[in-house]
Amino acid sequence: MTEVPVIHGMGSAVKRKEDVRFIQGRDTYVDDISLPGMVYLDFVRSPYAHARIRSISTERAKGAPGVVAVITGKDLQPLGLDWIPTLSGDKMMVLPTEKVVFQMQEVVGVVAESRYAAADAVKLVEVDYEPLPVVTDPKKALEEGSPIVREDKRTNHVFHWEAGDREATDRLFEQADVVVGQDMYYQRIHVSYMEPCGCVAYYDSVKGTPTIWMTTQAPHVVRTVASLITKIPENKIRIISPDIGGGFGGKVYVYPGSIVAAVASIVTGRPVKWVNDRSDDHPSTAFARDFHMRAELAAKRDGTLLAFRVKAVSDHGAFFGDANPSKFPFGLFSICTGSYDLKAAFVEVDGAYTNKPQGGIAYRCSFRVTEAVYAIERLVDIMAHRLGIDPAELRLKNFIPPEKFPYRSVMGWVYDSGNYAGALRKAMEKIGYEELRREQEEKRKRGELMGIGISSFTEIVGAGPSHTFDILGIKMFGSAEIRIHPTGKVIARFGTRSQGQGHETTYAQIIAEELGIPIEDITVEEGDTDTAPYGLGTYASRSTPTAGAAAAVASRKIREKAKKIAAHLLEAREEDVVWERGRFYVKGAPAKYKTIQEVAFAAYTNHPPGMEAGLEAVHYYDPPNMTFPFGSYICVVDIDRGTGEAKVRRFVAVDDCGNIINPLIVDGQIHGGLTMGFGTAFMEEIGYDQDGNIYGANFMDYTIPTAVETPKWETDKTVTPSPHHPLGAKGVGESATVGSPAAFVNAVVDALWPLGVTHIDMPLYPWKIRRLLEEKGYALDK
Amino acid sequence: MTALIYPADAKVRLELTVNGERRVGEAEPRMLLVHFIREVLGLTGTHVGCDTSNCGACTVVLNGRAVKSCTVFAVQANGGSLLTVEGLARKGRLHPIQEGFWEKHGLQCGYCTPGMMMAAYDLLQKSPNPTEEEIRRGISGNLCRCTGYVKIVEAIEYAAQKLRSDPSWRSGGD
Amino acid sequence: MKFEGSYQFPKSSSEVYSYISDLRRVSECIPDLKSLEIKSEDEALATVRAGIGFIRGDFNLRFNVTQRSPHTNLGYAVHGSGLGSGVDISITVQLEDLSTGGSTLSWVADTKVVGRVASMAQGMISSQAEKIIKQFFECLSQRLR
Amino acid sequence: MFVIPDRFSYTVAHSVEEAVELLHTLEDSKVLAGGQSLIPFMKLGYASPKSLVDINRIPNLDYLDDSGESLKIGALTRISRLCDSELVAKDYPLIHDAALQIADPLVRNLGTFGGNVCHADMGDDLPAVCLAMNAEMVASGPSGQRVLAAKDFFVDRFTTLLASDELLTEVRIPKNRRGCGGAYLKLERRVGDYAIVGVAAQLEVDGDGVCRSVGIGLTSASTKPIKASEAESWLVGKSLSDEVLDKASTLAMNTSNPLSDIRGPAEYKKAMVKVLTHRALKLAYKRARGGL
Repeated sequence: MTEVPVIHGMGSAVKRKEDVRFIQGRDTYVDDISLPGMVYLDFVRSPYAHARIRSISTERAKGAPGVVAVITGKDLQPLGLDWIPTLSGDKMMVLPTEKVVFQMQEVVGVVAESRYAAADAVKLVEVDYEPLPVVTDPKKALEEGSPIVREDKRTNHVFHWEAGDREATDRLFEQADVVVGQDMYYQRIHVSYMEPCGCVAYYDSVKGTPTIWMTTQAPHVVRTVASLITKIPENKIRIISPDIGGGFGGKVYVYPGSIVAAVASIVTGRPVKWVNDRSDDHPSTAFARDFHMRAELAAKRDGTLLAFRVKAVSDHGAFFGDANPSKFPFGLFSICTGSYDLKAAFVEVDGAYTNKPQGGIAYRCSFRVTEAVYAIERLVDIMAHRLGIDPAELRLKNFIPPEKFPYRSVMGWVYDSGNYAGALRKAMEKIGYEELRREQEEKRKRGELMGIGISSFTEIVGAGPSHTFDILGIKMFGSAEIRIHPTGKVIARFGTRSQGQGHETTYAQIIAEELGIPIEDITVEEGDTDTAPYGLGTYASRSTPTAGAAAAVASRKIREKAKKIAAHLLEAREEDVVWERGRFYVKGAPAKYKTIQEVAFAAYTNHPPGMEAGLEAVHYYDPPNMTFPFGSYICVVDIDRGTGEAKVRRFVAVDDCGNIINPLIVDGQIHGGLTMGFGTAFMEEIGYDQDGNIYGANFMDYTIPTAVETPKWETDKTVTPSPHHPLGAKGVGESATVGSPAAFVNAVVDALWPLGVTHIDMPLYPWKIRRLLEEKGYALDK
Repeated sequence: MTALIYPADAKVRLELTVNGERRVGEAEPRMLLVHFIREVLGLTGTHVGCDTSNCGACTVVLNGRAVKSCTVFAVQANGGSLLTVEGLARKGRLHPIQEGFWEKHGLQCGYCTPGMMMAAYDLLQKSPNPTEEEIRRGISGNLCRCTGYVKIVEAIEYAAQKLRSDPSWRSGGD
Repeated sequence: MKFEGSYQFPKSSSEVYSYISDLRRVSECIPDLKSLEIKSEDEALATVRAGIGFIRGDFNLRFNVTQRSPHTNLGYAVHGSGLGSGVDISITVQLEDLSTGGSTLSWVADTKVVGRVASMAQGMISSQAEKIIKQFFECLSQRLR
Repeated sequence: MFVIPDRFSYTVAHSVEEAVELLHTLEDSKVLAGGQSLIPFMKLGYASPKSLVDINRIPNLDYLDDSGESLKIGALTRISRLCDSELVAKDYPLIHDAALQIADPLVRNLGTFGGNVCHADMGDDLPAVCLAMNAEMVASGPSGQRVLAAKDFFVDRFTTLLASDELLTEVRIPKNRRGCGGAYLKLERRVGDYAIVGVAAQLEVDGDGVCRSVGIGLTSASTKPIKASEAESWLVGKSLSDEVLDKASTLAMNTSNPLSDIRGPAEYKKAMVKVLTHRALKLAYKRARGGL
């Protein structure tokens, strides 16, 4: 018998295949692409958040050295490209013809031989603005008499959305012994991928084919929408998403830069590169959160939680562009009953237009789950403190018990599997919860402020089942196409697009697991619409639940055919052939076998008569349900009574994402997500003043954590497989961003609760904490 | 010596050693070193992530010290020696820092990685046996949005250990 | 940002009014003025090189007299751009005769600076705008003494 | 809007005299030292000098020399050198503290002592250090050399006493003696950011712990780097009890006049001047008493 090769299947912590190019600088991001004759596109941007355009004078710019084209909204109008549809059925301006609606909006495109020449010429375009009254607060935007952002809509009201049972919920609130409520603002933040958005567009006028290399998480959707808008046949449009330097949801969108670059390429006949600078990217690309909510929780005196309700206003900026499934104008916020067995819940959300860029991206968050988890986890903590019950104990008392799965929530979601108490108990044990509470008691006596915060979240990912989920009508399946070459080597292509998640490795591991072929022999490709099977892309932690499942099912299809070929080769009946990872053997005679590689060779050289040659399969996977990863996080903070700084001393994260494909990658995803949650909780915020000036327009003003502030994460796991996913996996990309902010805030509030503090809005700036300490007479001047 | 004044639109001829090789190129005085490296020298492993000297994606080693190449004019590097990510490996052998990042899952999207490795290179030259705190401070000029840094720190610890046990890497790094 | 101030003069309000309603004379008090073009009695175009230290840029500004109520009120509007930013200042001036002779000039300036500079250096802009506007009125008051 | 500097002419100066000559002759010129503040400002369009005089190739401007009456720091001394210097770490803890908190290691590799001081931003750290240490600034101009006191040097934000054709060549720090100690404390949103508030404190105490002399410099506490003079004069001749430190910190706070911005509201910054002054004095005292 030959040695079974090490294949690095499911569960192997193998190092990533794609890293070979990244660590040697041989990667290809959009800005690395250079084509012969390429020119550069740069934009004149509006200093005003809201202003009528009186006139635009481009003459001086056109005459500047190196300038090859200047493009305004008026040039796009005849092409029907001055406005384009958004992913939520609204439309957005590409370049304005009448007025600008947010600061740093693209106004005029300038194309020149070099980026330096383009930058120079941008300064020569003269735009005369007439300032208009500005509205940046969504609540004010919904008031009578507020400035109207979108004249085509004649109102700033985008939508009203409700979920749950209002009456049943209100009834329970009336009957409840204890009701707690809290106004909370989940601030506007930017995803801050390290690679700013950009594209290289080239229109081949002879072939009539536009090709666009683009920082996109969903190239196929871009192609379809582009074809529908421009009437260019879809087979002629090619969207290539090369290496992507982080996306986190922000690169699902199509921004004006790509449209103008494509038009500029048609106009000039040359390849056009557009790449945002950071100071352009933060103020003009889509944002996340910006959500004002009033949340209330009702309970019995004994701590039994009864009902939850939320009334909220969400800010969508000037265009409603959320990348939400069409049935969910406010995403999956209705997962807000979280990990708790509640009797009723009700949420209502009003969306508002404001003078900001479009918001509402699912920033490392499966469509508004982050806001939902924050709401419930904050309120459960407030309830625990109000009742004088330990927050861990209150959670344990109210968790959905393991035996209730699959569990239908009052919001109608069917949770696939879970063991919430298991995860929380593990986290408590790991961090030494009891001991920490004792320490806290001691410290309080000495006047020291220490807090412990818990968040026990339930996620909902893997969008999604075709009966419920679509984006612009396109169903949200996952796709995989696997071809085995005669020598047993594999090319596998997917409709998703990794932005750092490690698909080239994890998909290879899934195929390795299913087909017994070592991962080195499997090439994974994504992102090129000419070659990859149609797919909805990567966001909302959907790759493993959908495309990962598709890889497993497609592999199994291949195995079916391979088995027939193996039977032929082994001269056995098909039902007597047994599969063992990597080979087929005859039942009862394991020495008589054919490896998958031998079978692959035979598929092209010696396949059974009447059978089609080749060994390949395509699968479009329609998930029967969402998956519901979960976890419990515990955070310990110490607060400096002088400066108001809260320092995270420890953070334990116990995650459960079902069966794990690559523990190294899962760990990395959790670390990254926790760090984003940490940034959100303590330092990240995009603010606007009343004139619409943005604060946080680049990395100097908008602070994301460095290695120095970032806590040393302690991670652990429990494993509760998904019963319906072919691999029992659930997806993990976003759990930590979704779950962690509440843990940080809960910890800080826990420290300050004895002073009478019930809530602090993020970011937990030291000055906010210090102000509270002063109000409560607890601040120190040294 | 009388100073030579290069007019604003001059094409200045630059000669420098890049990853051990003599390279020549032209740049107007205002051209940033990062654009010279990427667009004139064609070495695209060095990335641009911001425009305010915060992210460190453009970090290279100039005359033995790690610097942000977006905050240096190319003309300033004239006659100097430059090491970029493309020059880290030697004779097909990965540098221990590259090895560390690969082994310890020190990267995800890869965009910050070259800059992060060049900062680590500088750190480990100065401080061959750094504590965790020193490593964290050593890469505090480099932002990563994917990894949460824990594994980057482990990658650099791995590289430090490896470099200490294999002195052949310690001489003539650039 | 709103700034305000007031001055007392030995001159009567009508004397003060006739001075400060003349764009040409008022323009002489614009700080860091590089060039000036009087388009009409109600409009002037000015280029100003403003900033702090070496942080400096040219601003192209349009001055308009927006309100004239002889002896009592005057309104100016300034609109323009520079350093990638937009500037809009509306100034209202109120004059009042004093019983003791002479008059009082009270001014309120509502300043909006928008754009990249305003976003990145909030404190710097507001303190500088205040400085420039105060300089302007200080200069006027010197001339009216 | 690509963040790219406007065009400028470029010259390399090979001596101080040549640099001064160039600054004098060239129109709208600016010194290029480490460039770590200037280049970002040029990219963002805040500054557009017509010509740059690169002084990086002037020999012998990068030094730390404590052989004479004072510690002489060459204007081109990189911040990273201050971080790595044993002399600085041992004898000038205030400078060492501050150097380690300026931006990040990569910026410190190029950023210079002279550049940080001449940029004179309210948020730069070394101006406060110079104020606390009563440093002397040595400048060369067309009419020769002059020595300026730090307390006069910082005129306004981004504005020093230097003429446009003057070059700062050296900073002189009073030599450390027994009983001296200093500390720099900086509150930041995150490491490497401009200070929310920073306090530089330098003390000299006698054997009984009585304050002989003291310097306190404040970062981001006004529109320019400032010295907490009232607190300083109040401290001299006193034993540094907690009450005395409290009073001094209050005086320092009263001197401050910070701006509200994304780094925090003015009232918070004022309160932090007090907290940090107290802590910096305490640490400086501990170091002064602990011998050198």
